[in-house]
Amino acid sequence: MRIDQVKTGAVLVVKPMDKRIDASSATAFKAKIADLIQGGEKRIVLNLSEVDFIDSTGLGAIVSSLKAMGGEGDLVICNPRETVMSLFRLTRMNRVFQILPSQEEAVSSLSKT
Amino acid sequence: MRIDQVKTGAVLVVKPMDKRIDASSATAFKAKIADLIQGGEKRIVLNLSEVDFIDSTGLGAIVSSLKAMGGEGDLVICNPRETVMSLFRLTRMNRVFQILPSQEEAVSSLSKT
Amino acid sequence: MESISKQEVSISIRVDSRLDQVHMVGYAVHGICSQLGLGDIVVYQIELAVVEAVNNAIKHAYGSVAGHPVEVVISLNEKRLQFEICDEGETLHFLQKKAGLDFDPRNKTNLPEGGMGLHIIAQVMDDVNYFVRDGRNCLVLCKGLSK
Amino acid sequence: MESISKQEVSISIRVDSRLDQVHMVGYAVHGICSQLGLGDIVVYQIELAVVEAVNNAIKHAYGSVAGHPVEVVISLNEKRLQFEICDEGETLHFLQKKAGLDFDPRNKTNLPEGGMGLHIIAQVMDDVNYFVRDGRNCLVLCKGLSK
Ligand SMILES: Nc1ncnc2c1ncn2[C@@H]1O[C@H](COP(=O)(O)OP(=O)(O)O)[C@@H](O)[C@H]1O
Ligand SMILES: Nc1ncnc2c1ncn2[C@@H]1O[C@H](COP(=O)(O)OP(=O)(O)O)[C@@H](O)[C@H]1O
Repeated sequence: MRIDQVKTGAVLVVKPMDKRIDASSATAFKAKIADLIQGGEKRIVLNLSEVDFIDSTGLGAIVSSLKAMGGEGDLVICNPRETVMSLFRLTRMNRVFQILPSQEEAVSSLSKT
Repeated sequence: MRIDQVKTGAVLVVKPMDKRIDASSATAFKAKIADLIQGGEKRIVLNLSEVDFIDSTGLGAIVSSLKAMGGEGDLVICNPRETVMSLFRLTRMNRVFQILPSQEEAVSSLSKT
Repeated sequence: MESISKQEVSISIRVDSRLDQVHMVGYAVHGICSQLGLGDIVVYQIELAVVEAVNNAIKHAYGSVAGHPVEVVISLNEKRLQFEICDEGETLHFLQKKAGLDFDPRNKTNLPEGGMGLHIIAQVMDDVNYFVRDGRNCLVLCKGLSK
Repeated sequence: MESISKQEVSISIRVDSRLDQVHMVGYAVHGICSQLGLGDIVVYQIELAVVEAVNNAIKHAYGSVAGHPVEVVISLNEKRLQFEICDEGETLHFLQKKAGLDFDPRNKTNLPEGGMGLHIIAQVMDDVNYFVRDGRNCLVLCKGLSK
């Protein structure tokens, strides 16, 4: 699982560079995010612009990451494709996550908190 | 095999509406064109704009149609996709057929003859 | 214009029971669905449902042990697209067809991290069935095609 | 950036020996190749080569008789994409690897209407082999992937 990271102020932008977050890569993805949280990151933007496909296990890993942040932190999603967005809708996870169309909006939303 | 036909002056434009001219449809395609030639058509434009895929059997049917026209007639091809065009190149059939980018050019080329 | 009655077409895809192989099935299903004039979102969701079913066969029927066959039989006619996902492992004893996904979106600590696969399948497909024959378990997913 | 070594992935597609089923194999192959970052023309040509090989198995190995299996094993690693097209019918006794396509384009009456399949396969693929084992004939098509 290749992941690009950029820190902008207090916000860490995490961008998975592989096309799929699925049952075969979810564990690695979850571990990476857990490491970042362990390392003190509290505001994470997950940029999904490069991701073509997420299955329920991949989505579970994203949910798990959100839960791992605990009460203080937050994880905001940006740039999902229409197709991937439909998975969030099918599972009602669009009501759980803040999902924004651009990275700028996601970063500034988290910076305000 | 669905085929659209439009007569423009002495030229008949034949446009296959199915996405594939392949080993399963080549015989039907060949029979249709043979009927048209039998019916007196001597100048035929084959418009490939709707065709995604041609295999060697489909190409053989097109070659067979050209041959069936005999010495007097001619068959000109227009609007092949880049992909389908590459089949003509792979088999050197791009040297056999006149292949034009638009239907207008193909019709006028045959009208001049 | 002729009316053509497209007959049934069918292929079968076999894959080893390894999660790292499943995307190949996904790509193949995607390739077939892309030719049916369905929108991108529907194509994605069908690929997703089939991938969920294959993942389930690997994880639950075979306990994530490699070396077992998962077969996906895809059949298509003008009315419907059907997928049969078959394994020779543990049988699913109760298929909850309307597998609800009940959770409070505001209660972060109780969000589900799993158990979403059958719900997704039920939402995406028009009909879902499961049968066992000769030691083979088959989940049958059916999607109507209206043109 | 990590270096990831993608391991081998593989699926097998089975289709009945009927020409009207072959496009389903084509779509599946297209779906897989579309994900490899190859251009549209290359994807088309690979689909074409595989379709030619499956058509040959149906027409020549099985004499166009339905009810026999044709199997296409697709395997992929970071270096190459490989297709094994296998039948249990008549064996091809001589594989002309550099099957030339010799004709005079100006001589209309002598244009070939067939015999182009193996030529296309040889042009599109980087390596073509044929072997017989346990009553199964396999044509192996290999395409190198350079990234
Ligand atoms: N193919 C199958 N074979 C056996 N059991 C299955 C199969 N598919 C699903 N199950 C059972 O149904 C449950 C719900 O499946 P699902 O909704 O896909 O969620 P998950 O796989 O994340 O648990 C699984 O936990 C498993 O117990
Ligand atoms: N899979 C096969 N099994 C048996 N014979 C084959 C097979 N593929 C090709 N052949 C033989 O090689 C010849 C050339 O094949 P090809 O170039 O594809 O042209 P075509 O199929 O149009 O004859 C065929 O006519 C056939 O005799």
